[in-house]
Amino acid sequence: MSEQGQPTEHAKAAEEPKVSPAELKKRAKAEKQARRAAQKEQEGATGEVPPAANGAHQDYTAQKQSGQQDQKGKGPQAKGQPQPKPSKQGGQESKQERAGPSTQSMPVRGKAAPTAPSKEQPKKDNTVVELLSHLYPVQRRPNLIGVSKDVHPAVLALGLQISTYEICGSSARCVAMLLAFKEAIQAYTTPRDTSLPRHLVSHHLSPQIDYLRSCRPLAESMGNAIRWLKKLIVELDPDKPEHEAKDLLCEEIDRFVHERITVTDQAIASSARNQIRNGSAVLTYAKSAIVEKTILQAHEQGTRFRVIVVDSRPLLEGKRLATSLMRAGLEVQYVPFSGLAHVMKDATLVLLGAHSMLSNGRLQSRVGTASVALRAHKTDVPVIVCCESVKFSGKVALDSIVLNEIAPPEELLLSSPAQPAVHPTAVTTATGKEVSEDDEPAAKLKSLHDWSSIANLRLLNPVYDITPAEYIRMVICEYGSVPPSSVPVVHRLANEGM
Amino acid sequence: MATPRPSSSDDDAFNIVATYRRVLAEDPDLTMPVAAIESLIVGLANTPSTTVSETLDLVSKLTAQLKSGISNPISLSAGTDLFQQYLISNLQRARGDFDQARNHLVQNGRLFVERAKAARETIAGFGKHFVRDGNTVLTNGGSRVVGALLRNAAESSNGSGRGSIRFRVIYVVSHSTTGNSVEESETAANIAALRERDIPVAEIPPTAIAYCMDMVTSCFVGAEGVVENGGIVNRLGTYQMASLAKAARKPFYVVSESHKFVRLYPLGQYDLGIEQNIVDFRTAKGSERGKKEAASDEGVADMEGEGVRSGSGSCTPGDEVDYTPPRLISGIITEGGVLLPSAVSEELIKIWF
Amino acid sequence: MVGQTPSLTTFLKSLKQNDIETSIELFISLLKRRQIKNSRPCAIATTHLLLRVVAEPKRKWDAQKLIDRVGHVGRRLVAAQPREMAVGNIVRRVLGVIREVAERDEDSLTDSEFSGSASPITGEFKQRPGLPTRFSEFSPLHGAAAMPHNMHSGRPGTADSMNVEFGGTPQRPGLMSSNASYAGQGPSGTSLFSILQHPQGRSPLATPPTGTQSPAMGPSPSRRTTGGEANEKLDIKAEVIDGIKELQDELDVVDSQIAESALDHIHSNEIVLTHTSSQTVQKFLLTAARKRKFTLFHAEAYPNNHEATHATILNGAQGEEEDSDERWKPLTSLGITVILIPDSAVFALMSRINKVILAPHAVLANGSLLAAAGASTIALAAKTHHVPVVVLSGVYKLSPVYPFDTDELIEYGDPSKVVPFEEAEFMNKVDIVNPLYDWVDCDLVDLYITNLGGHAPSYLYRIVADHYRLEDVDLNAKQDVAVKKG
Amino acid sequence: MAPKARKTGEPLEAEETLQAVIIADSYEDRFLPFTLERPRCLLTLANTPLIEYTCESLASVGVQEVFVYSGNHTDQVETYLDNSRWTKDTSPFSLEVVRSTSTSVGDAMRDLDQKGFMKGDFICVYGDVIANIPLDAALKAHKARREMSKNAIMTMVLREAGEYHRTKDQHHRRCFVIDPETDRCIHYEQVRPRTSPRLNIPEEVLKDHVEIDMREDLIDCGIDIYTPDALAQWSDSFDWKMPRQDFVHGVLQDFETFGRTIHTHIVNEGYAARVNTLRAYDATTKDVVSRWAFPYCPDTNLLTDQSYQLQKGNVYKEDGVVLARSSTVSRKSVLGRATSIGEGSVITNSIIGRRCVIGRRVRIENAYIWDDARVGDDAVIETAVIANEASVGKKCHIKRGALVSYGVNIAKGVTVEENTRVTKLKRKRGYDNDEVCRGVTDPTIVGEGGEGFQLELDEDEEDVYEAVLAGVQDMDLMVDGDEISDFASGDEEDEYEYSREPTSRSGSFTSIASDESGETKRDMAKFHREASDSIFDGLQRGQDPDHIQLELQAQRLTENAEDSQIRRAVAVAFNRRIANLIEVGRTAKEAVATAIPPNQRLIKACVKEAREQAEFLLFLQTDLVHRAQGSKVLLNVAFVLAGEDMVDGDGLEQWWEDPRSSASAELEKVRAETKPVVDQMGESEDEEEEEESDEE
Repeated sequence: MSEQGQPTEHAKAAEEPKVSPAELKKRAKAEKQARRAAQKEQEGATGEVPPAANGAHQDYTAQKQSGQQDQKGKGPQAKGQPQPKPSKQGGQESKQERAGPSTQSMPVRGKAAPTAPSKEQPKKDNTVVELLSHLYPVQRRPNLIGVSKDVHPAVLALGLQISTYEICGSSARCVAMLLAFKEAIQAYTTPRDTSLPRHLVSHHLSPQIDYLRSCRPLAESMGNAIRWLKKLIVELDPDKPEHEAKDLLCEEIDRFVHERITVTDQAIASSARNQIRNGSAVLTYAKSAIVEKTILQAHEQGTRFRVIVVDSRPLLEGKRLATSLMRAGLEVQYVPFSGLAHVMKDATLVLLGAHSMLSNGRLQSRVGTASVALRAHKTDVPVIVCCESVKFSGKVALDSIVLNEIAPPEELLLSSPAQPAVHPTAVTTATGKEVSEDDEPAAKLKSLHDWSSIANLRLLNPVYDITPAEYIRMVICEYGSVPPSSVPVVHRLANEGM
Repeated sequence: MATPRPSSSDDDAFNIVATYRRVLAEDPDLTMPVAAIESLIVGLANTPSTTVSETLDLVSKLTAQLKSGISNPISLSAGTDLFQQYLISNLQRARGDFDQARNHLVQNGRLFVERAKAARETIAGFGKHFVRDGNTVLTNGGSRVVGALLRNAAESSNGSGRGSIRFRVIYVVSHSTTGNSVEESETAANIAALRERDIPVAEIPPTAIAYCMDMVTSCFVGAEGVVENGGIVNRLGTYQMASLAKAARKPFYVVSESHKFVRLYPLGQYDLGIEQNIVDFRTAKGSERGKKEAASDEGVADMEGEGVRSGSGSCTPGDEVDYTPPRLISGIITEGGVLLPSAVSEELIKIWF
Repeated sequence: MVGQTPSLTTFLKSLKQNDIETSIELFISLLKRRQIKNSRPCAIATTHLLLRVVAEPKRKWDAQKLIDRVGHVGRRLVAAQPREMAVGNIVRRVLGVIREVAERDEDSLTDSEFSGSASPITGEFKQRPGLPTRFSEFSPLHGAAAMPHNMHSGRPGTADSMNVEFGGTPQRPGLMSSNASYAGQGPSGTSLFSILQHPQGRSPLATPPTGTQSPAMGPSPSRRTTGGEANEKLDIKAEVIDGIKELQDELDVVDSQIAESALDHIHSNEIVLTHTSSQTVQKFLLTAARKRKFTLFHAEAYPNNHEATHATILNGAQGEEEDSDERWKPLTSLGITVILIPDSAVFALMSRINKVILAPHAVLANGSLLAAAGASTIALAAKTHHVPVVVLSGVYKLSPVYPFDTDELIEYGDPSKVVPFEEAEFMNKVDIVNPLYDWVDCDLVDLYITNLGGHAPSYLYRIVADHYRLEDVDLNAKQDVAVKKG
Repeated sequence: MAPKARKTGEPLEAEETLQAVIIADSYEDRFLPFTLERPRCLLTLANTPLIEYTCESLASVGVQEVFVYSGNHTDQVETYLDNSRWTKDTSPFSLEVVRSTSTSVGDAMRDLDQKGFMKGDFICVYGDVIANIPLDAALKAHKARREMSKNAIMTMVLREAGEYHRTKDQHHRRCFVIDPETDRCIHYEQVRPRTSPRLNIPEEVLKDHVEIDMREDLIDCGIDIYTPDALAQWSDSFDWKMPRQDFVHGVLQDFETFGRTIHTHIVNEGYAARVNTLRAYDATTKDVVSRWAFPYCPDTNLLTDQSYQLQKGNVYKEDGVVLARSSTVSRKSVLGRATSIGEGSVITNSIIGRRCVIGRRVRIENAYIWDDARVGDDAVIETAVIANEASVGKKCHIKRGALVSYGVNIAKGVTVEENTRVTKLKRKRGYDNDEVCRGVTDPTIVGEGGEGFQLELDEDEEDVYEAVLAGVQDMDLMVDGDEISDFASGDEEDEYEYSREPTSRSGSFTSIASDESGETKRDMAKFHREASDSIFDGLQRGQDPDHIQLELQAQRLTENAEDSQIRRAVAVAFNRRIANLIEVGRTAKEAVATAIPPNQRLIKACVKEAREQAEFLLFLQTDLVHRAQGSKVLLNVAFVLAGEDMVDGDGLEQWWEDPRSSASAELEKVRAETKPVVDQMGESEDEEEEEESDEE
């Protein structure tokens, strides 16, 4: 079970001697609060989500914890920062550990986030890459001031977590959103002179949605879900008493989550796993909950095969995948993106997750996916995409420039795993930076951390790229396996048909 | 490789074509160009010529006869042209020791043959570096050089030196009903030799090439002639093999002695200057080919001394060739080393300009 | 200095005091320990070392002895770190220089010696091999049967190409033309004639590759020495040293020479992408930046080279030796917009890029190249977007070695660059692969720019050919011969 | 004496040459029986003698002068070095082998002090260190400190690593108390594994220092930088034997009086390891082969006559290896020159020396086979060491952890049991290591016509075998529970021969008892209480299992608990749930049925492999002892678990076999009824069990 992270233990144990019991208690408390909070927002939520969604889902909750902690400034990272000296490597190292495989609970993103706003606001102009200026968010991390008062607290919280990437992965976000909406709906009361179906959407829901959109562009799945929800509401019988209507809505939402996300994973995984045969070498990129599930299932059903995990900066999600697979007892090979060409020779199958499938059969997914698919295509290795139909989209795109998202450049500053303790807290603390400099030839040299102060220097950290359809042999969704060309068909059937 | 067919040669004192056939027959692992050179030398010896110009005339006459006498003169023309060019470049300049030079040629026929064979060994010698442990090699039968190369690799596969090289061979064998025996026996011999040396060999029909291409690591073929642009002329089927290899992104190597470089620049398949009745459209009334007999040799022009040939020049089945363009060739392994196709033309340019 | 970790600089320093054998051993172990790595440092170190070897005091060289000596040292160096091809290249170049010098002595004295009889040996030592060399450079076994035709291959063309190389001394063209006067050879002579050539005194059986070597090594030196003992020995050492010095100069100027052509390749407002940190590329771009505005996307080459890349972007490329502090201006200071991207983002952006500029680790005979890991992915992406890929490579990176098995050329690095050693469980259970180089096939490259100008990959064989002597391509071959002989 | 050294030391500063001492003798015998015939530093790791790595390491940091101390087998060491490149005049440093009668590091040091070789600061390493750490920084820091106060007499170079690291010394938990301000080591202690991690730090230490780090996560491979002064310290106290336990400890003790300080330099890049146990040998080899010690990998060919080439999957082959067509050499293997592998043989994860002859259809896994060994057809060799010139007959089976020493000859068809150590020589009584004599061949071990006998172990050598065993254990075993540290007996320091406590041989998974010792006990109890409570609540309130799971997870993170504890908590919680269902009048069957199936995910989450299942059952069982209808419940639970295949035959089997499940009468009683389930499940799964067992 991936949660029972040995490394965490090490890390912890390693730091045990150093942090005074008092501190310990403090953290314990912090975490407990976090947990409670998490749990509060959780209520019911977990109900729908089976361990299937584990990967994504734990994140989702655990992230809440860290979210809380960040706000309280008590989270482990928060505590890690004020460490003044390199001599504390131990401490830092163990932090590193926590950021390592053991941290399904705190995606690396979490760390990058805090610094983002302060750094960004002032000199946006010279941090933007013109070519992609349209992609930069107007304002990341909306400050709670100025948000319309209609926005429901649950949604507010969610918005924060989404914008800080504590909840990422489009399914997770979608689920989280719907749950938040449930609360919002429950909290809603129809004004006198109008009826719920007419009023709810326009006056109550839309502010929520707008707010969320302002936090981070909505994922395709969220879009679909929202469309579905609106449709549902509008079609409600106006004479239905309000509370019934609301309950109905909530049930419907639960059903939606269950049918369109929870169960589908299962379905997809179980059909995809049959693509894995004895002796095959499955190559996958970054981390996708479905792919992970597929592989694990294939393993459980006794197929003998090995997995090649290709990973890339800055997120290093693949490492988390590799960790959980290795714990499950699979033979795993872990390769940095640069090694792609070498491992592809040995691969017999490429499994990819998706952010969304576009109507022209192209795949939008974690940046780098396209290269992987291309290489596979050139070396004649079949590429299979696992994707729930919720993620199918009506949009089309030709390249990754128009339709994309830019993550905070600070992520790129993350210290490489190569030298963990050299600048482990680098992202967040100035001291971290100095440390990193000390062992470079000239200590006086600028470091990447003052990039924003250097004219003409830009850091660009796109989130997605678009994989041309011809590289994709097969798309597996809960309706079965289809060629990329029939994505629009499925989309109409699944997302517009209802 | 061409085989003797009853020749319709003119009644000369010295019958070059016959000699050529004899030479070939006497020494089975002689290549056609060398055989041609041999026969020319014999010719030179038989007919006393005193002046340079005489000699040259004689040689070109003989060449012409020879070419016209043989159905598919591409390969041998490599030899004859080379010989002529050598004479021209050498005799003309050094008038003083004309006789010496002439004698040198006349006396050393055997030597040349030896060298030619040595060249083959040389190629095999380092060509084997292309065969690595765990490889699967695809080749189409018949080429002696390839045979030698693989044998050589097989011998060195027993852990001597760089450690064991365990490779497998896929032989494309066309059991053409009318197939010519030399060809077949050639292949059979090669295969046997390899199996002797504990190299697993599979025989597949040409139709199966595409099917097994995925398991292949590299392809080796011989060549009847390497043409000016770095492409090759070789037995029918080479072209398709090369194309398939290209499609599957497998390296496709040509193994050939450098004396097989021909001065020929084909623009396409039907531009080889020889008559092949591979495609034979028929109606109830019979073959179309009957009519367009006469107009059958464009592109022959650039093989000098080549007049319009009689219909006799059409290939026997199993003897047809096709042309493989340079873009499909990853490298040409000669006794001199591995050439990119682009280097070939440079070589030829050197002699002819 | 107490406990200073050895490096290129310390090595060069130590060269002065250490005796030669020690220096060689030291260099070898530095190579093995990767304390000297990457083409340029290796090349520099090699030249300096060989300089010492040649200049070895109280040692009288005749050409043959020198060749053997250098060849021997060379073999050891190459064996120590076969994947640092620059070392082998330099060794070959130096051998070339020696033969060069030897031949010049030849001419000064052989005229009298063998008048009519054209022996292959004289041929070989008489002029630098034009055709045959280029003809068989690719051969891992140095030309073999091609050897005999050397004697016919004096072509001014070749001379020129060499002059470019060694800033040709006046007498050389003369030397070339002089061959024509020898009996039994023609200007139009060519390798293809090999089987017809100069038979006298040569048993055909002597033709196989190793055999051919022996006469070259065996009789000839004695012959030559019997010739002009006196005048030869005087200068050969000095001459060779000059040759090597020239080589060193070449290494110094190579980048600037390449950079000169920058403006011919980078137009205004172009969007260029490059990968990892390379002096050559930096200099190239800097030169362009002086005149033109363009935008640079810089992929960081994680995990093996990203720190260096960052440093380059921020503070400009580093100077000659890796541990000197002397740096050039960063591009940004010239108003060039530099955009740092993770390697994974390359495909996403490729559609907007007009040119990809790569710096190889080594360039191979058939026009393919080795470059920092990730390069092939980039090149492939470029190919699919029809973006031209330009490779900047000093001639010293061109290797005559033919890539029989590309996997063998790849070096695998230290996994702890990918996953910290501390992550016990992970490092124990997952096998982590960290290749340092990628092999990029020639058909992914559109243009090579060397210090001699721009070339199509298909023409590269020619450049390679001009720089290495047929006999030197496979250094080990000599060993074989030796073994066979003894 | 020492002061003088210092005086001369001062002016020398300018062109000070960097000196180093290699302690080539280990002064202990963890590598028996091999060390009977060879000094440890000449044993080959990945086909290269250990000392080579050490010298490389020193050369790579620019050492100019090296002294080698060696006790037993000095001649061998000497002859080896004399023929090595290290003594040639091309060697990067001058090397001198110092003969001494030393029986401990301490003696060596004192001897060194007398001889007064050391002009200035010097590096001290063992003859079995593999490290690629650049020491410049450490040296600079050390120098700087010494400038400031001449009392800074020593710097220890330590490598960070997680708490459990395959490369880390598993059986001494070395604990360094460091003042981050000055990098000063202010307290050193070796915690007995599995004893309470309570340090007794003198309170003045706590007083004087604002901030202190306590590090137990460090690999200490004995790379030290001494000042000549330190030597003086050694000389002053004759009873000191070991650099850590005695020297460091001692110096720190009388800090108050002499004010001498010892410092640490903690690196987090590069590689450093000591091959001081067979287990370390195993780990380090893995590191070298999978390139963690880069550039010290086989294909670096440290020795001039080597010619290793790397192939995919970290397979290294030297020139002239002969592989039969049908043989397969898979990942992480090294094959030496002129070794031949017969048809159908499979080599995995193994090192094979030069000129070995491996027969047909042989299976070799995780084995270490040194030069000139021969292995007959159809033999099977599991994780074992086969020394030079040893020969293993046809159809032999060398089991895990066996050590076959030099020239031993195992007759055909013999099975060498786990952890037996076969040798031809044995040591004369008395500890003079060089005195060895031939032992009498024992056919019961090596079979008829074989050569060699089993070397029976004195107490103090026991741990070697444990070490081997431990060496092959995979991470998670090492991680949960300190079994390993238990294995290699927790005595002070391995340079030490005396006072080894007999070792416990507890089974391969965490015993319940082992969870509760000293202070840990309290924490665990706490966690256990909390966890099981919350799970129980969850179950009561019929919460969704995942939710409970998350709750649990969170607690686990806070308490940093181990898998087994989770399992225990879950087990207990379920029992409570069931119990309380029974109270409200359900039958055991119903109760179980209502409690478990809906929440099986919870169990599946933490119970996976057979081992864990067994453990889980064990917990259930022990808990049920004091519950109503315990036996019935257990039966039902077992049945359900098996039915929902949360446990399988293995699990049940293991559990049933496990001594602890039948430790006491009541335990027996409780589980009695469950027998049928076990049996029935058992046979259904026997076959796989077989294969599993020999995969292990």
